[in-house]
Amino acid sequence: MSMLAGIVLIVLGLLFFLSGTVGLLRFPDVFTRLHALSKADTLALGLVCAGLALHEDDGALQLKLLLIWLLVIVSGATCASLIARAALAHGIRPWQR
Amino acid sequence: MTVFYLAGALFLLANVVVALARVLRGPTAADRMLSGELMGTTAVAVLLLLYGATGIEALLDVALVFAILAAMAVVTFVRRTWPEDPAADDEGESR
Amino acid sequence: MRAPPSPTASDPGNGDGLMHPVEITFDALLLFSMVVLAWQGVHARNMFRAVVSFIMFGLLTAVAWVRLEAPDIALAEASLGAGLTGALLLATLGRLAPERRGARRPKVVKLSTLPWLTMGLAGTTVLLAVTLTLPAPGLGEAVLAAMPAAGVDSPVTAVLLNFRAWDTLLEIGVMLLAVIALWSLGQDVLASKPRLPAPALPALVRLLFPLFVLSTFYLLWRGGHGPGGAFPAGALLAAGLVLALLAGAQVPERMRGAPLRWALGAGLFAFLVVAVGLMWAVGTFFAYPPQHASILIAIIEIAAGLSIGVMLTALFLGGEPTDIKGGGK
Amino acid sequence: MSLPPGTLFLLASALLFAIGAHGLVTCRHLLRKVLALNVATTGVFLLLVTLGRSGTAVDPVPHAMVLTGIVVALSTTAVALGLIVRLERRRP
Repeated sequence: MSMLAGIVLIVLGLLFFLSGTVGLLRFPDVFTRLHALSKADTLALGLVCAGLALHEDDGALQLKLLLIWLLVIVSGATCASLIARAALAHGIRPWQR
Repeated sequence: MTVFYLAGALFLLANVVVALARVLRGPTAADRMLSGELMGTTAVAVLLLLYGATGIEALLDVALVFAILAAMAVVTFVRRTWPEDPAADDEGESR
Repeated sequence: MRAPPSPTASDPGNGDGLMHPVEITFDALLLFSMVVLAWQGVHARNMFRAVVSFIMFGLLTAVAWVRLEAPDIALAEASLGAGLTGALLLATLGRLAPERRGARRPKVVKLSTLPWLTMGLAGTTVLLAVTLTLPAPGLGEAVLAAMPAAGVDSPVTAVLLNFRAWDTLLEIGVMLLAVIALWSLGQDVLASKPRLPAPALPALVRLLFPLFVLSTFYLLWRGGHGPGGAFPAGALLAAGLVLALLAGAQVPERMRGAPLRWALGAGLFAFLVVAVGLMWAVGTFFAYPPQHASILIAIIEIAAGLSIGVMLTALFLGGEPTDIKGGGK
Repeated sequence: MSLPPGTLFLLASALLFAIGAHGLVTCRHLLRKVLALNVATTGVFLLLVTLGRSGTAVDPVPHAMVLTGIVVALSTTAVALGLIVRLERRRP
């Protein structure tokens, strides 16, 4: 049962990675791309981590997977803020329709 | 099961190769850095899936190091490279 | 719960067993994108694009090491190759004059194709011939036979710190020489006051720095029985210190002189003390008595790991640390 | 498919070394030369480890050599970059 659930989670994660890439390629400016990428990728990695943790028996390894995800959340969020701020300071105007 | 993990890793790799187009197209340095970040996150996921395929526990350590160091490049970029670097962007293209 | 790894899949192309087509496709795509990124890294039109391509190349190289069943090299590549080298290149790019960074067309030396192509092919052929005559088993069995007396469980750590400890000693010497060379060029050019306010950064560093220290010691501890050891550990420590410096921290005043120099030299010093002490006690340079090998290696590894961290930070700074307000800029 | 083991990696390492060596000779920008040198180094490392896998037991000696090599490459890169920064500042 948890085997199947893990597979479903991992596949969902892969789809979110795909959507992040689509956003990176198709969105019109830095800020929208940043928006697409940082959220989709963080969630996708979380799903992959959760799926792998379901396939795992060892508690220490599950903890390590959780730690990896937390690290990516923290650094991803900070990096998104840093890049957006730098882009604004650099004089890039947000895209408007 | 192993094949499932490997296929997932292959999918992610193909995904990131497609995203490389953003490095080529730019136009600003921030866009290029963004694809670098995507590559970092994807590499973590690929390592995790390869761990699932092979069961080598050391791969989790490698993924952990990747996750910790993910911030390094972006922070250096924002603090050192970009604030004073007009040349990192392609001039003459739309932003 | 986990299916035991089947030999065909966990064993990519290692003589016996066929590779699964998915694996072959994965390797082919991985290596293809590595080659493309390497070409971009050398010849991209825009210098920044070249550096970003090179950083991505480093990330993929780490995955390639994993495919080659070398997780210890993957660790070192992830921390040293991709992490610190990338940061170093980006920081350098920020210090170059703008007109030297964004040349629209990289200037190249024109080579006449024919003689170079012939020479390249000839060289490759000679190398191939030499490669094919190498003894096939290598030293794998010899190392395995000597493992019981090594004092550690990981073969790679045993080679680095016991069988070929002499090489590692000189390697740390090379790093120290690099630091000395950079310091002799003057004060730290890479340090400058960033103009951009970044409120999230100090918070990130406060959160991450304990984790950096923790994982440094985790990798040092892992080094005894698995991939890990002094070099990735030192690289992580250096990454933490560099991140703190980027967030606006400065080298404390009282650390600048002698303490910093001692920290830089500690690894080499510990190595030399153990080596010379063993020469005095046993009679041979760097011959551990098997019953003490474990503890001696642990001492060397901790000292080396910490001082590698400090040395890598010094390499990143590119000069003797100075007060930024005074004359760093 | 019946490729001999490691063929792809050997091919890639040769290509990487070629790209690096070619770039080292042809590029005029010093930073590009440093990048090219690093690419060539990676090619050599890949070759070493791939060859070390041909025996029955995994040979740890090439692994240790490559670890040493990565550290030395980083040290030389750092010194080269420091020199480049100084050189550029002297140049009018």
